[in-house]
Amino acid sequence: MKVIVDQDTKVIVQGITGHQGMFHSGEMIKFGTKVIGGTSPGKAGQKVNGIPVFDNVADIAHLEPEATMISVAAPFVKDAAYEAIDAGLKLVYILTEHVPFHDSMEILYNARRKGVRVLGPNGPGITRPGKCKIGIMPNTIFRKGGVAVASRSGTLTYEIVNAITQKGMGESTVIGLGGDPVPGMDFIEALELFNADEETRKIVLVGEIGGSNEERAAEYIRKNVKKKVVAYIAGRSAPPGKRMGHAGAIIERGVGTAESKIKAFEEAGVKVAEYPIDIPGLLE
Amino acid sequence: MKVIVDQDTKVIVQGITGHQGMFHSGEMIKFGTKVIGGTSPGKAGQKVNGIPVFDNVADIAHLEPEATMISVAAPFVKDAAYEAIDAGLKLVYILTEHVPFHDSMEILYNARRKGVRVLGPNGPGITRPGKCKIGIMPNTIFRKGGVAVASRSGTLTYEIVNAITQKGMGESTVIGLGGDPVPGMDFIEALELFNADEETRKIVLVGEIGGSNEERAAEYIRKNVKKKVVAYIAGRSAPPGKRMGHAGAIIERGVGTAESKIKAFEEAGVKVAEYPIDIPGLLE
Amino acid sequence: MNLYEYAGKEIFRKFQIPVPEGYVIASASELRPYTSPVVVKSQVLIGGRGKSGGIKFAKDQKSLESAVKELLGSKVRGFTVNKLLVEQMLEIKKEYYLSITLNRTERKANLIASPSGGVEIESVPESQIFRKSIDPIIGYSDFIGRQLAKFMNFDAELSKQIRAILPRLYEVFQKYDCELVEINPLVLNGDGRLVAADSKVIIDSDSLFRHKEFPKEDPERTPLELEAQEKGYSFVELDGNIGVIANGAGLTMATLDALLLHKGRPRNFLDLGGTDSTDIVVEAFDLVLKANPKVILVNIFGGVTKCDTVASGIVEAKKKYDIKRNIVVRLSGVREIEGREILKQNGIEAFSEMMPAVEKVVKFAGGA
Amino acid sequence: MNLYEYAGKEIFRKFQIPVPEGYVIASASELRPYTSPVVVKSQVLIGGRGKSGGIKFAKDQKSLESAVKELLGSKVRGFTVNKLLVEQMLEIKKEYYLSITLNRTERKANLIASPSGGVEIESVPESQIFRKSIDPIIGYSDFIGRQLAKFMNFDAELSKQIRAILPRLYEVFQKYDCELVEINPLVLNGDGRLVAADSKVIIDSDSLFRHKEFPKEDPERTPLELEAQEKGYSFVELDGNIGVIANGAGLTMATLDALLLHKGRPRNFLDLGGTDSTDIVVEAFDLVLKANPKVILVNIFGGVTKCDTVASGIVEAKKKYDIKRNIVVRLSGVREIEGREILKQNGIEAFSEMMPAVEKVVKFAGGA
Repeated sequence: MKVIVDQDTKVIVQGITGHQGMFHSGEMIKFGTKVIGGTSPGKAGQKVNGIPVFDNVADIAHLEPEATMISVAAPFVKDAAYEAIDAGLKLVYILTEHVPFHDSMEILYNARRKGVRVLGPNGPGITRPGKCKIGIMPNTIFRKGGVAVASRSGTLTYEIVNAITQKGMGESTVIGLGGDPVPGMDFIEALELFNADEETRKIVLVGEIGGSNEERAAEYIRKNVKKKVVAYIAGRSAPPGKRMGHAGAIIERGVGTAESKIKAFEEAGVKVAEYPIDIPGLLE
Repeated sequence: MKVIVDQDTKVIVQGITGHQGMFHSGEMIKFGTKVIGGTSPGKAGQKVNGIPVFDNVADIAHLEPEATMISVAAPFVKDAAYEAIDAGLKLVYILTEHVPFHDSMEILYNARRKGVRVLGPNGPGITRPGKCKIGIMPNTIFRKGGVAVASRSGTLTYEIVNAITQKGMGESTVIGLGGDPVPGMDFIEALELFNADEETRKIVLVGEIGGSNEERAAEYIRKNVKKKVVAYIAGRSAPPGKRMGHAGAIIERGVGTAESKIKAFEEAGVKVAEYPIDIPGLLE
Repeated sequence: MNLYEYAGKEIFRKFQIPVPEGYVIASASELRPYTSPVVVKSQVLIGGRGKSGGIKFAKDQKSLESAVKELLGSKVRGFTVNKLLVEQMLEIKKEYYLSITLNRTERKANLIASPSGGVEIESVPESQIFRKSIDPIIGYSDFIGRQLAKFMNFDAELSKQIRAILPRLYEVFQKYDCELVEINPLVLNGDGRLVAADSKVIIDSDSLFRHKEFPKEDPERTPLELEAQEKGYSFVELDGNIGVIANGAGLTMATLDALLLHKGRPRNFLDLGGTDSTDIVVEAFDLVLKANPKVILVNIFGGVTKCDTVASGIVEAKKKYDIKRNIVVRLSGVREIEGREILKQNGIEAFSEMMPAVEKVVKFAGGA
Repeated sequence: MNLYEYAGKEIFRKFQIPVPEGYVIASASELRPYTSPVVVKSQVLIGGRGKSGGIKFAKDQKSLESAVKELLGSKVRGFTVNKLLVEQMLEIKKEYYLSITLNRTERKANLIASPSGGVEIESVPESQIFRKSIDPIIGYSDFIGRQLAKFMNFDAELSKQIRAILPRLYEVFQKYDCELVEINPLVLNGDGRLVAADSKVIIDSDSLFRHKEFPKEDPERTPLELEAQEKGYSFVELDGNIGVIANGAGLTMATLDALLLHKGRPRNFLDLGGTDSTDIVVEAFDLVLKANPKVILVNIFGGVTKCDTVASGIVEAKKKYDIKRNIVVRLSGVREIEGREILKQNGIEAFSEMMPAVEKVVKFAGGA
């Protein structure tokens, strides 16, 4: 089943001539992703990793790209997203960090109007071993298999995926939701996809303190998901009110504490790992 | 088939204590429409034509209204429409004239996001003889039958419907699209409904000069509609650039002239009446 | 509502869209001493002012004074010149076209541009026109400007300039409820700057309740049209001899169409609107009589406006204004029998169908 | 970024949200002569100032002077008072609560209000709280204000006032990229006006590129946190004795969690971010050393940031800062073997798994 992307998904990179755009477009190609072009205004005609560079997304539209990775500076992310949506793309993945959340919110609601999915900002993207990678997850940690992962964290995802792979299991789809206050995708949307995907047999959710998405996900699992789900929650040790890197991880008024999330998951039959490394054990 | 509304549609009137709201809510009830309430801030507890008045649409939401007729002054139409959308209503009919088109445009696109249909502004509404009337069309001119009418004009619609009824035919659905530059519904949307409705056997379109909706409708008919369609175009005599009451009826640059519309219709096999009164004859 | 060039440019200036320096005068006494070459532009709401002699150039004090003297109070294509815009002369290197307007079929605003400006945009081939729909909710975003700049073949500097102008132009379009904002020509000046050499701004009249800064006047309308507008009627003067009173814009249009098809010539368009009151009818007669038609046709399909109300209004108007000319009436719809009875008692014959009434009035008017 | 009360009120004033008249002073010399009763409010970013003695009332010149003398330079709940807001005293008839904030689960802003203001809103029962999602595209519309006014049981006059305040408050929320705008209490004053007696405005730090008017300072942060922020690190001081350097916010959080579960006490949170450079690592050590922890734990999962780069950075830092205290390193992921080899050559042992590293560092720190 196609879970957001598959081996035929044509991908472009907005901001391909930047440091990140250059490096990760190369890594994505190595992974097998069909990167068909990139943009960088004023640099049409150049090539990056053998991929042609265009001034505008409209100039690549005839190649029928379906997804974009946006890697431009935060102040320009909104324009880049609207440019992609205007050109008819259906997946907008925003790699950029520090996008104002008012911008993310505007992008998200306008994308929804047009039937476009947003991933990020400030997340590692989506990886489907053997099919397609859009984003910045390290190529080497994956193996094709039946475990789907949705995570609010980046590095922690790699840690957990790596552990899964090293234990001889493999992944069907790994989605980094991003740690921002207004992410384009949340756990429930990921769960809907994983639940419907026949390649996915088990599910891992990597949550964080803050918000109540984990609690809502637990509720959804209780009602709808028969597949095995395990979870990890980062931020147990965070003192109330202190920021922990992700703006998403502020504890407000007792709602969204690690305790409340762990309790919700356990009540939904989801085992919660004490350490990231314990995840593969719980999956067995 | 339910064409936008049917005999079970629960309707409210926003601005029910105004002159228009009072009169037309009464007429709608006489026609058989299920008017279940109205709003007028600060007047909760009153009754108009036996219908209870509430302060806010939210206060009627428990009665599960599906459609609203908005009859408030033009500066307040946008707020009223958003109030209805927020309360979960699915049809917003705007009776009010002189709504700024920037407001109509904003309402329309936000309504679409939420799956809400807009009718008007500045149109006579929708009438389904024997089922439901929302709007201001005179009750007496209708008879249940198989002719569907979509019209950009008000009074002219009555004239034509009356002629159809007097010739012994009857109407399945009559929709007044409104004469404003940004109407909530256009001919194509009406044609889609009429085409799918098994009670509708013949279709009448009443157009006007200005815009190219008639031309697009003709194209749509050529491709999709097997039912008999006849048309009338008002404004043949309008000199270029002169306003004829409806802001919609400005002739710009030769596009949207009566000639171009008549030609488009005739090429699509749609007979165009010289006089409104000729419509029933063309239908036979 | 159309704004004069100078009023449009005042808005542009406020939104930091570059315009030439200049000032407006309504009399020669307001003229400032000559310092550098200027253009003197008649402020009339009609295109082709240049060709019609409404624009003059002055390179010294004397030619400036004579231009002002010549233009003020003159007529340009039928419009009296009451105000002049005196502006620094631009050193025109290139002329572009730029506008934002509503596309009614799309129900979206369109951004339109062309590297061939300064002429009638209709005559520019389609391949030379950049046209982009603006999403009504997202609004203008910079990528649109980049596409436009590329189409126009602008270098980096001009691209930067136009991309500063475009969001502001869209802001004007939105903030002032515009039907159209147009810059034709947008000039590439000798100093390398893009400057709006003209302005055409049309504001949606329905939005004037939130733009109180504009006087309720529309210079494109005749005095009688303005009076009618003030009184709440849709009214347009035409050049025939048959006065028309009808209800509903569509029916009124259909009435004019029917007259035309019968070789009648309407003197006006008057839509009574949807109010049920004799006063509305009486006042409508007042307006139509001021247009002095040979005959008057009243064509009513009774709904909200009831036929008996209209009939009473006609009788009252006939007495009040002592109308001798022929009045042909058609009443149909709600209370048509009562209406026709009222008229009959007052010696006015009323038809129930539209066509006989149209035929009769054309006959009275001497047509067909 | 948190704004001081006075800065929030300046914004309110600009957007015509009523605030008491007043002025800010940073020294006693700026105090204006007493004319009418005033409140002297310590400008510190912490709640409960009143209970902690940070707010004083003055009814004559003498008490005003002594209030200023007492408060300026004092500490309120640990925060030094550098500025005072001297404001006209309100005649409080009633106190309400009002705010707009982001609801992260809904991904929409929420408007929150309560007739029970002036207290901690958390302690108000749910039935006394009005909460309404604001559609991100439609924004605030008057019907929301009407619903709110009804909930608050406002009469027509107060309804009018609050419905003038609400769109402006939402405008502030939008224009300043706020996470929160809060008025607590919103006071019904003796003169019948609603007045914002306090302000709490939190601006999204990520948006500061378009709000250049605000200094890049966050008074809630320690000097070391500010230094780290300036250098681009996510850094939070905590009160333990184990310095932490990790990459990625989630992994860093998980590292702290693991330390805690092993009864270790982290001294800080430091996320290296996603840049692959030895300098970033060296500078991170500089920051952590300034916090003076007993031991340091480096926990890296190599991806964009490669393990050998980090290893080289550690070696460089150890030399540069002559670090004697224990450094425990865990390297895994991209180039982990190369990284561990570099460290080994420099006498630093590196783990490939996280748990043994955590256990070891806790032991060094004297915990568990």
